[in-house]
Amino acid sequence: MQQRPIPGTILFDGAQAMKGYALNRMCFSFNDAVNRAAFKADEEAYMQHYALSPGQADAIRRRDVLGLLAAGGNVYYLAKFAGILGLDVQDLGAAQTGLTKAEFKERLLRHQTQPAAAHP
Amino acid sequence: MQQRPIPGTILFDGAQAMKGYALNRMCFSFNDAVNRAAFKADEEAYMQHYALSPGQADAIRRRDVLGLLAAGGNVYYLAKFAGILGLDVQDLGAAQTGLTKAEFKERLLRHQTQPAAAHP
Amino acid sequence: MARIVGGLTTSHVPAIGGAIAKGLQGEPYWKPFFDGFLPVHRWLDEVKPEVAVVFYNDHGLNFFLDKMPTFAVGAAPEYRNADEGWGIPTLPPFQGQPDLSWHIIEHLVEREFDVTTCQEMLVDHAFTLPLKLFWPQGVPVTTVPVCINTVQFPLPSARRCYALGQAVGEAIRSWDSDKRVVVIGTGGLSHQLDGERAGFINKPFDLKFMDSLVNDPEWATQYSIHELVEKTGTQGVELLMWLATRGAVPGRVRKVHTNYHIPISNTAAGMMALEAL
Amino acid sequence: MARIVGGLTTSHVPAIGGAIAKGLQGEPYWKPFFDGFLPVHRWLDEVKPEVAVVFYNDHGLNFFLDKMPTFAVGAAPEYRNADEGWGIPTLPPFQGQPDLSWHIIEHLVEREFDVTTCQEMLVDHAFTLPLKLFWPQGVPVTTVPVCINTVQFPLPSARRCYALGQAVGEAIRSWDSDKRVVVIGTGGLSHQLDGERAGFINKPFDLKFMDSLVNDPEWATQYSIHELVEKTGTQGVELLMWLATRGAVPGRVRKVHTNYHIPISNTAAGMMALEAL
Ligand SMILES: [Fe+3]
Ligand SMILES: [Fe+3]
Repeated sequence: MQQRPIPGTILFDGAQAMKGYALNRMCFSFNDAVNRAAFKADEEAYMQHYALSPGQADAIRRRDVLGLLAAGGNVYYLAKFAGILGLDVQDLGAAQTGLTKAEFKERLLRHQTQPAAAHP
Repeated sequence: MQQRPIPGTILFDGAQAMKGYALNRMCFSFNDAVNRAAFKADEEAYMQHYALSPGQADAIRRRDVLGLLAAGGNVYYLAKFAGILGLDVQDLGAAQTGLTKAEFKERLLRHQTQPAAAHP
Repeated sequence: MARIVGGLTTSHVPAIGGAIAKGLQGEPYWKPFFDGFLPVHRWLDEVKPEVAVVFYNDHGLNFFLDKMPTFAVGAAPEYRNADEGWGIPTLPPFQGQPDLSWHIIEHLVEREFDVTTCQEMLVDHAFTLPLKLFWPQGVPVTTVPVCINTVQFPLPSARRCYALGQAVGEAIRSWDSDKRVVVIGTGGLSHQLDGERAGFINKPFDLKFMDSLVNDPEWATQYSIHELVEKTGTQGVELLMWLATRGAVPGRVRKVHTNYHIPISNTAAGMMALEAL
Repeated sequence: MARIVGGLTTSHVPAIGGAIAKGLQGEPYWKPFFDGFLPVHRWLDEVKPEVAVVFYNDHGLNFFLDKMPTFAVGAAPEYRNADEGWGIPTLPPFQGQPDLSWHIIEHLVEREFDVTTCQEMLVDHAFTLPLKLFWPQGVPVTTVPVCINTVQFPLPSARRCYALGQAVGEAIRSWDSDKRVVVIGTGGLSHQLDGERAGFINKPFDLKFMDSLVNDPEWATQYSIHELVEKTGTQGVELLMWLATRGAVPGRVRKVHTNYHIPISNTAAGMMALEAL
């Protein structure tokens, strides 16, 4: 099913889900504080336990959000990794758009003045 | 949804599923050999851990298959409890029908001569 | 037979949990959001629902990709909240209404919805926070959670979610009980957390969508999931919960109150209270 | 596009695993059962399927009542067998065919089947033993498991399962591949393990049902689940897998071979091989 791509957007479909399984499984484990502590204590051992691919491990090491998405990460599970780093969704937004956090927030605010009547 | 009862048959529906949750959860754990060993080592402690109701615990103690079904047990999970006891499905059949195992097998065999053409 | 008093919909951003825990409801950032709920509190004091059926989407707390259901219905005596990994306070358990759960499950399977039945189910911020927003003084309702997959594509279509809502509504109205039931849908409105398009918001679409729920509830079912992502963002598709809610409250409705505020976190925060007529 | 070569159905009693492990295929008790597969082995040598889509029901290995799906589709690179609690030998993993899995999942959701997607999935005797029965020398096919709930009521209706099969068949035939695919359904025929009615068998119904699958495949969809339990026993409803299989092999079929033998364990053991025309 070919559909026109949405710029700046990766849909988490079967292809992504297959690619990202190990990474997402690791991030799902971060629901548990014990696992978050284990990751922080030894990131490399923890990633090895979940059998991350070299590309996934590298993106984790570099805290590279776009890289993690490209490697099959799903935003709902990656959010738990962001939690470990103490990042909120606006930090993530800034990181992915190349803006500072202040600029990113400013951009969000500008949406307030979108005209209501424009064609949806 | 009232439907005519089927004699000698309890359908594992929502009411049974609610009643039997703790019992079935315990039996589901018996997929794992470590858990089977733990049960065998101390049945009472194991049942307490899974918070069985008094009636469920009693039916387990008495190896009472019909009692376990009445207490919300599901045959697919109870089969794993039967596995611990070394019972096969014909032992269970005999126990539930009040026959000896030989009589139960004999009854199964008699179905060979059911006429094929009878109205289904 | 049970009676549906109306439908409530709201965004469910995790940060709301922090704001409630820290008592920031009156701060300039939060006030326009929390104030939107005040008229709804008054309405709820009048209609006094006793049970809430809640359409929400799990964010990786209860479901993982090893077993990812399209539609999941809770059938537990209580639903526990749990750590989601980022430190918003864990709330005490919410009471279930298992007899209604099973009645809904039986009706849905009869209507050819292939649900996953959950006799144990952890509920995340998408379930818990809206209940705290609608009932800040303490949640007086028992609950039935209905979870719709927005994690992994393919997602169920808008039309399918609306039909799910209709079937849930039929089930509630045929439940042998004299209880008053409110239907709640949580999520949306437009936002996108991931990718270079993060921060995307579409105010014109959101307002049109909110408007449609009052008098033209099937309007959004014209769009494919792909189109909805395009128009509302990867997380904007959570509007499926709003659609299911409106499907469950059939016929004409009275708009009790609506609110729309940009932004809460990265989200265009919307809220609607619709009374069944 | 891929081609469906035909459908295979068989009972899947756990004791078969013990008989295979101990090499009892020639014993008087087992010979009438195992001999039924010999003509099918010859047919499979001719048509050489490369992929098997397997409709089966889980018996409490992979799914518990905390998350019990109506329909679950495997999407894993391999499927592991595991201890089911009663000591039949655990078999080595079976290879998946994830691209077909996802193609089926996408098609099913588009056709409004609300499947649960499983990127990890333990498979029990109902999946493993039929593959060993059809390919005793080693299983040459990759696999896609499709699991139908027979554990907890409400079960999907016979009509719904037949429709599921039809949609799976459409998906296979629109899969962009030149592979030969066989559809397998495991379970039944009439038997009941639980209650005072344990040991129930209905030979006339079984034979009529097997007959119907050749030329009148929708015949059994006239019955409700309740009626099917009445006529075939609490575990006899596993015939839903046979119905789904026949739904996936549309149009006319040629009967390659059938076998029916009472009893294996408590079960009326049936087997059919149908070639797509
Ligand atoms: Fe959300
Ligand atoms: Fe079976």
